[in-house]
Amino acid sequence: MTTITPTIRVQCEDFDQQAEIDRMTKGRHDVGAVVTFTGLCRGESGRLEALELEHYPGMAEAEITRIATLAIERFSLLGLTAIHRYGTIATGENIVLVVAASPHRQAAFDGANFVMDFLKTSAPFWKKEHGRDGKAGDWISAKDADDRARDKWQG
Amino acid sequence: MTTITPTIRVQCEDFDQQAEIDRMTKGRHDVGAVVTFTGLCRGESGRLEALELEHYPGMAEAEITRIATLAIERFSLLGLTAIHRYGTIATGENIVLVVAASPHRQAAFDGANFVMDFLKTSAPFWKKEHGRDGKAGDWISAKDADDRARDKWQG
Amino acid sequence: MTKLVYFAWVRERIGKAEEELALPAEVVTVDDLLNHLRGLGEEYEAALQFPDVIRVAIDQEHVEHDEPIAGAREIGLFPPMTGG
Amino acid sequence: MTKLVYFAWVRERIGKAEEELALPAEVVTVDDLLNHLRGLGEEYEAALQFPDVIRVAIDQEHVEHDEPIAGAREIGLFPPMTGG
Repeated sequence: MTTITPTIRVQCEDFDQQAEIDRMTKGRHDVGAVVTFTGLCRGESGRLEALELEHYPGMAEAEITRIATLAIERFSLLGLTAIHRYGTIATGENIVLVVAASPHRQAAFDGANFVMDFLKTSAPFWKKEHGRDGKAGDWISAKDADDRARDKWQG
Repeated sequence: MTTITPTIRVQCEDFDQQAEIDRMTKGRHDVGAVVTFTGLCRGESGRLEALELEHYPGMAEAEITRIATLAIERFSLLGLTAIHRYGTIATGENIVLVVAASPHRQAAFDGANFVMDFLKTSAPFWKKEHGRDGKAGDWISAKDADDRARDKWQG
Repeated sequence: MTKLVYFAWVRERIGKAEEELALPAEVVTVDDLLNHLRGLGEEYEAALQFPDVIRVAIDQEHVEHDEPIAGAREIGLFPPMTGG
Repeated sequence: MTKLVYFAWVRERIGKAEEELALPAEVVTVDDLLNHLRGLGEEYEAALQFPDVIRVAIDQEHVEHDEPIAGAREIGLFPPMTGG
């Protein structure tokens, strides 16, 4: 049974990777590996100005917590932090952060990767494009590739 | 042909993950994913006080550069930084950092993971244990598991 | 009364973020609910014309379309997620 | 003269970090070199008694034990690496 509680935040403001790494590792001597994943807003070759991120308040936190708890148990992680931003996020800015700590390197890599794959397909967030032309564009479509990435963790 | 040059440092002093992430992403809009791996000195349940890290100056930098360049080409990375410390490193302190940037998440995960697996088995560093009892202990033995982790990238 | 909440293009097409509806007794499953809503007006039809792509949460947990909705306090309807 | 450099327990057992040696003409490959060094004294024998585990770099690049050493400026001998 795990006694590790994930740290989950859904917030408008940016995050600081260093602060999150430090929070997970300072003062302890059992962590051998920390992997962070940062997702950023790409400009799509200059076409995009920003992404608007909508979320389902309450459910977003609950769903990410569920995914993070699965990852802690599956990979015996020593710590797991996931932060997802919402609101308008300009190109080049951070969108999401996952930090996973473990005694050994592969579990830390797998834990962060697992959380990202499930977060993509089941955390209730939606992205709408805002173009450089000043117009609100389309909602981004879900990708089959993301479903396939999630399915690699089956079995 | 790649035009991305890796940033490689072999140094005594600690590193700052945030500064290395920022250096790789600030002012650009094509990075969608950044993965960092930090390896830390574990206390082995209180047995260890520190690790002494010896390296082969010159060859260490050359070998990490070779590995990093392979990763950039294989995973079409937008940036790759690897920093390895040497000298006496107390438990809980950082030993190694790898940062990989890519448009998409799996390449960033794979790039950082690949560099760590090869760095473990071919970068000329050696670890000697220093116990809490004040005695210099044994040189750490290479692990078969590290060779197997490297071999997963074959073919 | 059941609270319905809408997100992303489902919200935009229906034209509101949430509403409280009294659902008839024959609306038993999520499928029934989607069919019922499509009869409420062209904005609902525009939002839900391809019900297979609509994702549904009951009390903030994902459910399949054959799930009964009895006892639901809040039902969310939305497109496939695109976070991360 | 060829420069030899030693690391970790190879260095500790030989008792020095580097040295310059004049190698006889019959020392052609890395294998030959390891055998030659083992004849130089018990500290070399202690360091190199299991030659298969010794890793070798010529001019700071990894090589196999059947590699010729002709032209080498610097040859490094060390245990399997344990960095990262």
